Amino acid sequence: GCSFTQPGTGQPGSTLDQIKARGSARIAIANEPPYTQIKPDGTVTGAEPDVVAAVLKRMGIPSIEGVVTPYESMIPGLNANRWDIIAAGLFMKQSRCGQILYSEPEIVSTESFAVPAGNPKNLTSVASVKADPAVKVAVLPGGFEDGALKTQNVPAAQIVNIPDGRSGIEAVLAGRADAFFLPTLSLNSLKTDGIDITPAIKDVQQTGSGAGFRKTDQDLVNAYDEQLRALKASPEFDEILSRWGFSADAARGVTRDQLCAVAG
Amino acid sequence: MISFSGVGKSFGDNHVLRELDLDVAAGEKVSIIGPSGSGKTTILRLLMTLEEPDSGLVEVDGEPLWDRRGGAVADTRGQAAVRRKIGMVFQHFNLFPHMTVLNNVALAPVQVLGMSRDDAEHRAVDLLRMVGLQKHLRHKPGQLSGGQQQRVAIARALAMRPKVMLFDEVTSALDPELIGEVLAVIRDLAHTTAMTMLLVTHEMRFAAEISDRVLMFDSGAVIESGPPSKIFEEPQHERTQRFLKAVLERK
Amino acid sequence: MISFSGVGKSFGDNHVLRELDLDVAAGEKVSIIGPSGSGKTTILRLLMTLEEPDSGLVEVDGEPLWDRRGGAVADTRGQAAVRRKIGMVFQHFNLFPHMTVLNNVALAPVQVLGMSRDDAEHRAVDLLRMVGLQKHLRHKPGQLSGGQQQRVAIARALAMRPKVMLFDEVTSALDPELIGEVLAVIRDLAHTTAMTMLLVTHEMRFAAEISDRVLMFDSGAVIESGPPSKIFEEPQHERTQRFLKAVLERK
Amino acid sequence: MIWDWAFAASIVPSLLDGLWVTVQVTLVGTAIALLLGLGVAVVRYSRIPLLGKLFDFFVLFVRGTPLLVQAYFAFYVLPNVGVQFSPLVTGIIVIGINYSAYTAEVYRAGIQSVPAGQWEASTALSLSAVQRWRFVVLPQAVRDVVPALGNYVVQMFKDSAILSAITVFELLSHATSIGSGSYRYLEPLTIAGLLFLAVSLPAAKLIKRLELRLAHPR
Amino acid sequence: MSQILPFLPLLLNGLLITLALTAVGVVITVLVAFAAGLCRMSRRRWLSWPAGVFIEIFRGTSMLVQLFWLFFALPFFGVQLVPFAAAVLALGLNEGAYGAEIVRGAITALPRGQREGAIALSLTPYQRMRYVILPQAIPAMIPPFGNVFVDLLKNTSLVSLVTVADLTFRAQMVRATTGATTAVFGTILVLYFVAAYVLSVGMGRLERRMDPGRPELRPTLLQRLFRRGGVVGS
Ligand SMILES: Nc1ncnc2c1ncn2[C@@H]1O[C@H](COP(=O)(O)OP(=O)(O)OP(=O)(O)O)[C@@H](O)[C@H]1O
Ligand SMILES: Nc1ncnc2c1ncn2[C@@H]1O[C@H](COP(=O)(O)OP(=O)(O)OP(=O)(O)O)[C@@H](O)[C@H]1O
Ligand SMILES: [Mg+2]
Ligand SMILES: [Mg+2]
Repeated sequence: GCSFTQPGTGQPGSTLDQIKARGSARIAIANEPPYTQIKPDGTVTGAEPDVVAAVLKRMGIPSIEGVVTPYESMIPGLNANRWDIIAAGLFMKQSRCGQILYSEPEIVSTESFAVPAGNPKNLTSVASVKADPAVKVAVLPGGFEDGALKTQNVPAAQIVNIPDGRSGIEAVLAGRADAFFLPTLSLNSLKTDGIDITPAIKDVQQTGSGAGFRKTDQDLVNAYDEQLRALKASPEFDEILSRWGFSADAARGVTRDQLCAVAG
Repeated sequence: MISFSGVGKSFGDNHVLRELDLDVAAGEKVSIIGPSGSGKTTILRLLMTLEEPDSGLVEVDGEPLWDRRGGAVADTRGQAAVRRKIGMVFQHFNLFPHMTVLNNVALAPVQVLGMSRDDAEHRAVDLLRMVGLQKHLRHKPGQLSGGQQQRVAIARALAMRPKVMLFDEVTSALDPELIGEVLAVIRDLAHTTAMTMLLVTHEMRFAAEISDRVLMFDSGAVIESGPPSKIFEEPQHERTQRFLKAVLERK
Repeated sequence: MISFSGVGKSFGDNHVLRELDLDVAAGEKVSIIGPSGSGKTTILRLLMTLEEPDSGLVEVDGEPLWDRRGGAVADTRGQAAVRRKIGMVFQHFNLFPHMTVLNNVALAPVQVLGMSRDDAEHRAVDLLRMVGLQKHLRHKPGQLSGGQQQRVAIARALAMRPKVMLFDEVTSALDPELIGEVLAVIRDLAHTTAMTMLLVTHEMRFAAEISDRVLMFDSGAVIESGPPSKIFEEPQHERTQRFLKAVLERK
Repeated sequence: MIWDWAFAASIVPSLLDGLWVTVQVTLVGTAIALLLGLGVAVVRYSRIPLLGKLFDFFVLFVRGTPLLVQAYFAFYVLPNVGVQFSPLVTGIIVIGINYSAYTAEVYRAGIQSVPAGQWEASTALSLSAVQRWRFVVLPQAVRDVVPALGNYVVQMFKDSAILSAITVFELLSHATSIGSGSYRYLEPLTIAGLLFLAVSLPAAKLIKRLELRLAHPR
Repeated sequence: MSQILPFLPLLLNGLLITLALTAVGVVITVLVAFAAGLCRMSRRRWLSWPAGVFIEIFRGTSMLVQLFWLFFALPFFGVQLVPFAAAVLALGLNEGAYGAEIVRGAITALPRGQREGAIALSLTPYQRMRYVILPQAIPAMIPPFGNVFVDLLKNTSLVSLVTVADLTFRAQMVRATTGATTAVFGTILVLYFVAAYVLSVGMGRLERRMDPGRPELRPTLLQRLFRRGGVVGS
């Protein structure tokens, strides 16, 4: 298990060569359905991993190996060569696009609040959160929502960190937070009694994710994008995304450059 | 003042006391002598409720301290009140090393008798003056000689105004030249107070001088008893003769 | 066989040996006596390389063990070979408690001399028979009396076939009734072997009996030296007279 | 250059904030551990029938299970049964209780080292059970074990990093959170490690000194 | 509880990883402890000084920080360890630093006469260590090492925070999937407790077996059959 390659330099052999030789790529996921999910038997699935697997297959790489990790360590872990690709539904935004390379968009989604049934504090937008300093919103530290609140200057005192999706729902049920801010589809899959999911929040920009790569792996991204374009043109793409509740056309309708321009 | 009737005590197979009967009148000064392991310390420890008898009755000042007649489970209600009438001085002093001499003496009067701190300290100072230690009030026991520590221990016991004082070989752990100062304090107590006193000792001359009565102990029973003149000068029992001979020779 | 010339040794400010000169001939039995702290043990420990001298030269069997003439840094090459000629018996035995008696004696011959296990054990059994312990081969030191342990220690040292044997108050840690058995073994060695022997002891009668020469030590110097009859019966030096008087009275 | 000095300097203030939280957790946790551990030790030593056995098991169980899992248990399960605390409070309570099992053992050693004569003298002076503990036994027992307790305080200081897993925002959380914003882990983690050293090394030295002083008074 | 039954194999698999981490960790701990402890005691500065620095650093910082560092920072220096190796190394180095002090303590606690007795027999430094010092010091190390091993077992749970799929990691996964929080954490608390208990009982046994003052056992039948001839019974 110990190789003394300089991470980031891609020597000896670039990541592309390595994963081709291995026939397998390590992908970082967060176990947050429907974006990513790890089954009890260890198989990795979810919208993004399924897309990544399909693309890699077209590239001649038959298998993927999932590593579950918190959002906050995804990019540091990628740079530390802990995994080869981030396939966790890590949304594109300016700062991230500056640190890693993204493929073209693979999924596009909306954001919602999970709130106690009946939405007692009537939270429907980031503005409504800022309006009442007593409101507390739970987020995954390092997640897109965390950044979205911070770029809109929501005070730190109103932000509650929780380690994973399940804990976020529990925090709302337990009253530790008034709302839990997450992609709509993720919330739908976590929904339990006593929880309502608000319609998509308007005052955060629409966003989406692609696979994330190290900056030194431009060759891998190029090869990947080529096969991704082919996949997106095929009905297989519709089949994968609809399986997890996403819209394939929405993903076809945006570009990496658009999403990378999202503030945050 | 003190009465043992039919008291038995064993440690495992070792029957230390067997059906012991013993009476001590109020104000009487009694010395207990006897070979090692004969049960002398055990008697004092029963009185101090540091051990529990297996059978029999122990009364102090007319009140039951231990009632295990017929081997019944001891009823220990009221025991604390009876014990409060008794003070004890140990062979190894057992002073509290983390407190000053003054606090050692004043602690129990404040905590147990509920005296005010001032009153308790006044009494403590008086008692410490009596044992000749007024200069050491603020010292810790570790800074004193063995003889001084033992005198503090006596003052500490006296501070509770006991009716009965127990002394268990209080000079055995002392260097020979320090024994005198401790004995002087006890002699003074014996001659000037009306306290009942029970002394376990190997200091025969001292016992003769201060006791009203001497008890010779062997194997957990009183084998001979009488005024010091009788016991020391014309012991009847062969065991007593042998014991005294051995002790006096050793000196 | 042994020669100290101009040897000095201090521990901090404490100058234990000052310019010591001392020669011991091959086969000579020498006893060293003197008051506590005079440096007797230090001499033996220098020979055993347990201490390093500050200055001077120590030779054994014509080869240098320590050469610090002019305070030079000691050259310790070849030291191991010289030390192998010396055996030592300590006051506190220093047996290895985790090994059987047999292994204690056989360890060094196997490991250091490279003997076969069988040969070493045979020699060990012979030596243990000589010191009267053939029955205890498989016992651990903890199961033996002090006198028996010390006899094992002697056998252990002898197993290395030393030319020189050092004994440092080998009976001081023993109960009086066990001293005899150990002295008997040493007496036997002294009378039947040609080994050079250096004995630090307070057993004056024993020293007189087995030594060719007695050295009186004080403050790190030999202040008197001669055959036992001379030293013990007509000591010249006032310090020797005083020392012998004190030792003999204590008995 | 792997190491970015300017970045390293810029994150120090934030990490110091984290260190301050860690120190607070340690201080309050210490208070809990010292008091609760004392209670557990006294009850166990007094052989109070049911409670004593219960506390025996408590000590065994707490010492036999990981702090991280205990923290998870408290963090995720307690709210289900209606116990509501912030992560910080939960973390402090968990680490305090965890260490009380260790301090209880330390106190026990201290209590055992108080000579029997001290208990007997207390009886001879008719002190009640409470008075005996309060004035005679504990002052002596605790004094001897202060260094051992101190070592556990330092240990707790280091272990408090584990509470980052239940989102207590202490030193390590600050470091990883800087990592999530800047996507660099090397500097924040290294500086966090150095800050831990900067506190625990002098503390350990201090305890060593104390130990020597207690062992050789005056 | 019934919710998590289907996931029991997953948890047991995690337990296996935990036990494997512990087992390998114990080996590394012991190796590191002896290496660092013996170097620390060396008279040679260039051995004792680095050992001292190593011990202070690993005892002075959080195990978790060390783990994160080995996992996320070390790769930048060109050393890429697989997660299991990084985890086991962090555990072994950390507990080994504590173990080093145990080794040193046990050796310095031996009476000085043992070393001197060995010197007087001309044993070399290696032979002294091998035949005289260690056989006596090791039994004294067993009880404190028992505590270190239990600590190690418990600390394996921290590797779940750096993506190693041990028992705690699996528990988090099952919890995220089923929401059966109480049952999952209750179960693994018991599993850890049982493992720690068994470990400490085992160490207790070992301690009694290794008591150095213990009288020599009668040779077993096997030993009698295979021992070369010699002095037995002479
Ligand atoms: N706690 C105990 N457990 C077991 N045996 C005890 C205990 N206390 C005392 N004994 C035994 O009881 C017997 C009497 O002891 P006791 O101390 O009363 O003798 P003593 O007459 O005071 O002797 P000494 O002159 O040596 O003090 C002794 O055989 C002693 O070994
Ligand atoms: N390792 C040491 N460190 C410091 N001082 C030492 C050491 N070893 C011996 N000394 C001192 O050296 C002096 C001589 O000691 P040595 O043991 O040689 O005396 P000795 O003649 O054998 O006395 P004894 O009859 O008491 O054994 C003593 O003052 C002693 O305190
Ligand atoms: Mg007695
Ligand atoms: Mg000497």
